[in-house]
Amino acid sequence: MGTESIIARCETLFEDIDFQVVREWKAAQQGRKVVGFMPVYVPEEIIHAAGMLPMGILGGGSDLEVIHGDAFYQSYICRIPRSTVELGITGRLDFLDGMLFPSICDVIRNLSGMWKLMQPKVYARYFDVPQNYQDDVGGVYYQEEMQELRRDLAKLAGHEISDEAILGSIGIYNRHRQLVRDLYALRSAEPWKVPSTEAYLLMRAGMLLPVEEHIEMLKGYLAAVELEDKPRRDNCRVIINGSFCEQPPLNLIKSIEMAGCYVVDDDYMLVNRWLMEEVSTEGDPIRNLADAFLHHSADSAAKYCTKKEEVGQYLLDSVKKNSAEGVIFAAPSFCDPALLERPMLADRMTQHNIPHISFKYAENSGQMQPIREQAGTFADSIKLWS
Amino acid sequence: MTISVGIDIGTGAVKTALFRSSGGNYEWLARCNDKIRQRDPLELARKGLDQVLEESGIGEEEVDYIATTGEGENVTFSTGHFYSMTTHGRGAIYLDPEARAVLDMGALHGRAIKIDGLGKVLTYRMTSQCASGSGQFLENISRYLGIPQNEIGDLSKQADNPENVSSICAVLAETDVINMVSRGITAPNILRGIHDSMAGRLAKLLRVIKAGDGVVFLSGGLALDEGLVDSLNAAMKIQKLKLVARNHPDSPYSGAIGAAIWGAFRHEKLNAMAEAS
Amino acid sequence: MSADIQTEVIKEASMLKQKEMIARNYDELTSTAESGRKMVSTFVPGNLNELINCFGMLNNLPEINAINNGMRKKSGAMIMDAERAGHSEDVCTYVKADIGMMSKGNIAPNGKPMPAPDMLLLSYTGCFTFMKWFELLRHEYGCETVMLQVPYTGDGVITDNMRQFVVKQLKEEVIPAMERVSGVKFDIDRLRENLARSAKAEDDLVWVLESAKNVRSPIDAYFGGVYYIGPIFTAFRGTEDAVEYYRLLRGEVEKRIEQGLGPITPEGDMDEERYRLVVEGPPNWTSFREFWKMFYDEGAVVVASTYTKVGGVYDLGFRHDPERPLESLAEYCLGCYTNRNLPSRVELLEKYVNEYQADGLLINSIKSCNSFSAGQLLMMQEIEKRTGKPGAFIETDLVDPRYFSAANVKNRLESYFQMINQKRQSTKVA
Amino acid sequence: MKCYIGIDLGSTTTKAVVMDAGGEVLGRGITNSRSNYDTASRVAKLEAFISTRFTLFHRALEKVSGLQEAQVDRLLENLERHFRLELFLEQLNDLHQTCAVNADDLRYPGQKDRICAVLDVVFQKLAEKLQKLFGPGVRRKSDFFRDLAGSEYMAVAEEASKTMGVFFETLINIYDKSIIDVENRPPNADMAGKFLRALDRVLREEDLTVDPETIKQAIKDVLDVELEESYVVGTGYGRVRLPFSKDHIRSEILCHGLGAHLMYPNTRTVLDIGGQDTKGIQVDSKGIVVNFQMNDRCAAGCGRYLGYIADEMNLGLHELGPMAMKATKAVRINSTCTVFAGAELRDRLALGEKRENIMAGLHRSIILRAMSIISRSGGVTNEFTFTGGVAKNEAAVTELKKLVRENYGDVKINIDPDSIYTGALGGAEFARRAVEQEA
Ligand SMILES: Nc1ncnc2c1ncn2[C@@H]1O[C@H](COP(=O)(O)OP(=O)(O)O)[C@@H](O)[C@H]1O
Ligand SMILES: Nc1ncnc2c1ncn2[C@@H]1O[C@H](COP(=O)(O)OP(=O)(O)O)[C@@H](O)[C@H]1O
Ligand code: SF4
Ligand code: SF4
Ligand code: SF4
Repeated sequence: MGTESIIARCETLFEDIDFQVVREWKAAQQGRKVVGFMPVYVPEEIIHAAGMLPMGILGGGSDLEVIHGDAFYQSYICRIPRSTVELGITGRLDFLDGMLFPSICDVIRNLSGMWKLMQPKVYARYFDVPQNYQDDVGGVYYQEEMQELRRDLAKLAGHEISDEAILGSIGIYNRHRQLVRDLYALRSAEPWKVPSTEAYLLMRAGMLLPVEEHIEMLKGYLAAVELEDKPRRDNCRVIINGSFCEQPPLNLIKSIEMAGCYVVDDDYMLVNRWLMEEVSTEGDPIRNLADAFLHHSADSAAKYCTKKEEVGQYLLDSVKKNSAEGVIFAAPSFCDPALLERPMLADRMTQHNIPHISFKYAENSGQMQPIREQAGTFADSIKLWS
Repeated sequence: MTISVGIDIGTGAVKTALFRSSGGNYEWLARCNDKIRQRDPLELARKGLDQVLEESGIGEEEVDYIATTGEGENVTFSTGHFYSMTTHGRGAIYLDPEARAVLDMGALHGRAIKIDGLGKVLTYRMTSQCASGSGQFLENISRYLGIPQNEIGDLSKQADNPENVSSICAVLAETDVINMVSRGITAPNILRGIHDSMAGRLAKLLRVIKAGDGVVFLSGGLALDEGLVDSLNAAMKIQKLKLVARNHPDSPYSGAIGAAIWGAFRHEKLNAMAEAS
Repeated sequence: MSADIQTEVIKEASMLKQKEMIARNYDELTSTAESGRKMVSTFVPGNLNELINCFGMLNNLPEINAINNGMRKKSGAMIMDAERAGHSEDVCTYVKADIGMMSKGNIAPNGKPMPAPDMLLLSYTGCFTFMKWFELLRHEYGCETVMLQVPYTGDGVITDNMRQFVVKQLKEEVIPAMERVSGVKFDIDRLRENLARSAKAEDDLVWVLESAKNVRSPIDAYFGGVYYIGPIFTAFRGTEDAVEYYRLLRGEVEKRIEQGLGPITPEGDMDEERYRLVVEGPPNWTSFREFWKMFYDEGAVVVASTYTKVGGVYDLGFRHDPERPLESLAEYCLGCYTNRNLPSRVELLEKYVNEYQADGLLINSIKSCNSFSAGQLLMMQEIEKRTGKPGAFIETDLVDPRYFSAANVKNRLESYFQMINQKRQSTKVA
Repeated sequence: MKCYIGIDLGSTTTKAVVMDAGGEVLGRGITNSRSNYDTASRVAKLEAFISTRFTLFHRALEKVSGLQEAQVDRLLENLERHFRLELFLEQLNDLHQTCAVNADDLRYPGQKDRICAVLDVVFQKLAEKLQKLFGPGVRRKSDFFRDLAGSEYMAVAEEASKTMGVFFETLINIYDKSIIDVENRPPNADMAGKFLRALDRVLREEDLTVDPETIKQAIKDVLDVELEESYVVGTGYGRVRLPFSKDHIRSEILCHGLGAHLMYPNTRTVLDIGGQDTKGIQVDSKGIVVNFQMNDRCAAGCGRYLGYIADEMNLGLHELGPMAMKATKAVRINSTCTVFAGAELRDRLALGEKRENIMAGLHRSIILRAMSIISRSGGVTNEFTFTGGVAKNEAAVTELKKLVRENYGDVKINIDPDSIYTGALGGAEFARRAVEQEA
């Protein structure tokens, strides 16, 4: 299969706000269960090991007409919770057996309680992660949180989740993480070959498909890309930061590239890229997952940074690693974590003479002109004067 | 010698400028400024081009580079497109070599751009999706008050007790203004109030880009509104910005000028690169 | 204006006491250079005043500074300052007011500059913004920063794992850091004494808040309430001063009940009690008086509020406990209002509407605060459904004057009052 | 006779309703809310009293034996035409004079005579042209003098300016300035005289089977009835600006709720989309508001939005709906900011979307927002009523019906041509109750 047909499939998945593919997966075998989760991170391995499908829920995108969702949120709250509520109320998520609300911000945290009130029959859990990275403090707490989750899921599944099963799942997710890293590396090396929208759509498919299927898809794409030739444009190289929760509309991602920027790294949907290294498949799986989280998880605004000097280090590293020429801070409107973090990151970039700009969006932003103008001027300035 | 044309397609008008340049000397040969008034901007762009060609007596085949800016990405006959902050920065330097920041005050957005002595854009900031305090808003109010736009500035300068315009929303502010009129507040005081509130926002943009000190060049449609210029200077003083706001009779052309100059620059650079290889 | 109002109103002893306590506290804070005392900056919800006090350190609360600046109409300029420095319009204005205050020289209400904190104690309770707030402050001050993560009670219960996690952090991170900064060795008995005093004051506070169950309430549990909770939420919990303040206050309220008086307002005793409301959400500080007036002018009394529970939900029975010092500190943190999940918040409000015989629930939704605000519309629906009483929704902000539209708020309040009225009349007729 | 009056001071229009002691509506009046709410409510009241007279005329003429129902209707229709024409010409003349005065301005040194000469020609032509608007059976585009005079003035002035050598801009400026003054001047008081003069003209034209004097007497009798302002209740956006004392003011929410209840006793949900706010109101079986929601501090998606669009496209407000109805699909419009509406529109046009389809998208987006507000206030339970100026827009109405059905099933949806008066109607009823129920 060529990239085109792979991407076409991804696009269909992306646009389908009824999640047919997940419904089909569930219907294919009796007793199958699906657990939804929101940004930014949950240990999918445990869900997978329970024989369930972890499904990433990233709001309703730009095409969902939100009618009831607005009834639950004031205008100064970001959009992802309202479109998620809309999905729930309109029955588009009626196949879910459980829903996880990770620790990321007050909005999603409170949504966990709303879900409990609105959908009392569905298992809903606020999933906490430690902001203390000592093995015997935060680590112990986190392991117990995961054990609780494991017990809950076992109840939901109707059977125990064995250590072996989780270790097996970790192995599969390790392969998956490697492929995602490969995709990002390829795009960074030859961005004209992997347009932003393609990389993005591929990743989005991974939020819905079973991991095994997505592994094949990624392999297929990576193989196909090698065979194709795409023209290289005179674009500058940038990193997108701040879009780890509510997603920008596809048009925005497209607009940035159109305006002259190759995106060489991003933090869209960190979920798949949260644990940055292989997780050990030996010993106590829960402990391994905890270790990986404490010591090798990606930095983002949703995490506490223990030391002043470490704030923004990950972004600097990425700029270096990907030879980026600038950083675009693109955060959802009213996104507290991203917007509070931004001044610190911007400061850090300025200190290192890395050009940066920032703007806000919503998942349903319609007007791309200001975005193009800002990204375009940014690209102009890098191109004309460097 | 390079002949280049810059076309700036804005929300309210299409501006066109034709330049002849050689070795860093730029000569402005022809210009055209056409209000859009519900016409197709792309057609007006073509019209503008034709008009500057006619005015300068230069044939289209002699033009080396046609650069669009503003909303001109879709113009089919252009050689290249520069984004508007790039061009306003350069245009500003052409019109006022002392400028180190540009404030582009358009119908819907305000933009603050920090530049160096060569017109290079250092940083910039735009107003957001909400239209409070936009030029459009001022336009609506003046229409409501029955005051032609070119008189706003003078009237505003006559204010003795500017009225605070509080609401954030442009539409709700409109109602504020209605109430002011019914409370007997004079037009100058209302206009000045609006100018002050706009200026406050614009000055804030300048603060955000850390414009430093020196001259802020005003470009865009509102640049010639002296009342706003006054308010802006006052607001900058309040916000402790050591800047002086300055405009130029040709301020509205900054984008087109910048586009033409960058077009010429790019043309020469591309030529040099072609020769080198 | 407040000056001439003051002449009409007799200040009660408790008010004078409180004023004196606050003034003294600011004087202490601004004279650390001379006294050599160390200062800890920390937050109201889940603050560890008893513990800080054990090390002889002073407690500085940035939210309270922001509130002060809000009431003095200084916050607007500070927020603008912060926004110009690159902070987003969308984020919590407490943070921006604080950062703006710093850029304006960190002047305390007594006119003297606040010293830089010696320690940032990030007791991260019920709100993610706190975490970034102190990261931002650390960015500026570069002083020792300790994170005390208080897990959110997502299922509405405090689990052993949560309690142990907090206790462990106290033992292994917070206390050692305090010893390091203050140079004082931790003395658990001193902590126990402080906690015993806390519990005493808490008893009286609960009594006062519950006095609003009287129909013809002697207090306003929101506008007045913010004064009443002052000492217990801030730098005084665990001190003899606080015990004394609440003793005085309780005496005064007892007297008001005997005399059949309503709440005190800035314009004297309130006349008739026409509406009894439960309020959810923090008040607006920049137009606090104006906002309050919209209530007492209409005879509306707030009989219970959740804002007065952000620094501890004492009326559900929690008390600081000298027998279990660290555990009870942990439970205190875990139990603060915004650390409770939404269903528990709804239950609490339902209880208030019923037990305080309220006419309805009013939500003051705060633009700044997602922790409070996200989900409030659902809360309102639930309360209406469960109690059959009407709800109303207004939107303001904490300390950003741009988001207080008096006309808008008034319009909604008036409509709400008229609605309650109309409803009453129709039930009377029927 | 006792009259109870409700005045709804909206942000765009001011409405008045006159009610009798029995709760029957006698008259309705509307005017645009201009810079001066005092005048606006005076004019609205005046209009409502005019309309009251017509109701009373009708009642009186019905009793005249020998007159058929159809005859009465025609008679009154013609009476209204002539009456309106006289009012109109009076105002047009006022405008002419005011323009002439304003032409003597420092900005146009020494040009006064020339300008006045042009003005004479322009107004001459205007009067001729506009008279036709009051011909039999002609539907006028708007009820407001400003709109009627304005659109023609532009056309006529442009023509005249070309031939007579005065700047068009100058004529516009003078007009803009003068129209405000004229609008804020209430018509001169002699209403009875105007009615009688109009009646004379009608009677001259008509070929009647009844003695004209009988009719004249009936009309005169009605004119002699004193319409007493027994109690006035003010509501709406501008209510606090008026010299209404507190007990004469009601919240517009309650008024809308009650007004809708009076029109449709079974209604439980009311949606009102006005110039700058959108309200979702739930009422009980007695018309008492049990819940309400309004748009928050952003005016996105309100009636004013349509106004901006209309201006942007150089269309009249009435033309938007019909244009949207011709759409083949609705283009998705996401940013509903009133001011950005124009920009979004241009964006879409530039992308090659059809005007009709964009228009449909714009209407849909307004209604989507309204649906959220309804949902916020508690959804649609029983009969649904749509009020406010936007209810006059058929595209908005169609979209709303569709969405209500999709989300709440097959509920009855009420839309009354007089729904713009809902708030004022509620106000009048409150006024009536204040007096009649006290007693
Ligand atoms: N401790 C308190 N308890 C209850 N109400 C209080 C208390 N302190 C102040 N108030 C109320 O707030 C009003 C203003 O108090 P204060 O802050 O002292 O005002 P000012 O700063 O104008 O002197 C008082 O008149 C009173 O109604
Ligand atoms: N004839 C009409 N056709 C379509 N829309 C109309 C018409 N008349 C008024 N409107 C719409 O109604 C809005 C005004 O509604 P209205 O209820 O009068 O508002 P308010 O009460 O705020 O004055 C206008 O902004 C316009 O969008
Ligand atoms: S977009 Fe930001 S504020 Fe909104 S839910 Fe996500 S992390 Fe929270
Ligand atoms: S507040 Fe007003 S100006 Fe801003 S987006 Fe809303 S309608 Fe537009
Ligand atoms: S978001 Fe709310 S709880 Fe958090 S700091 Fe701001 S006001 Fe306080």
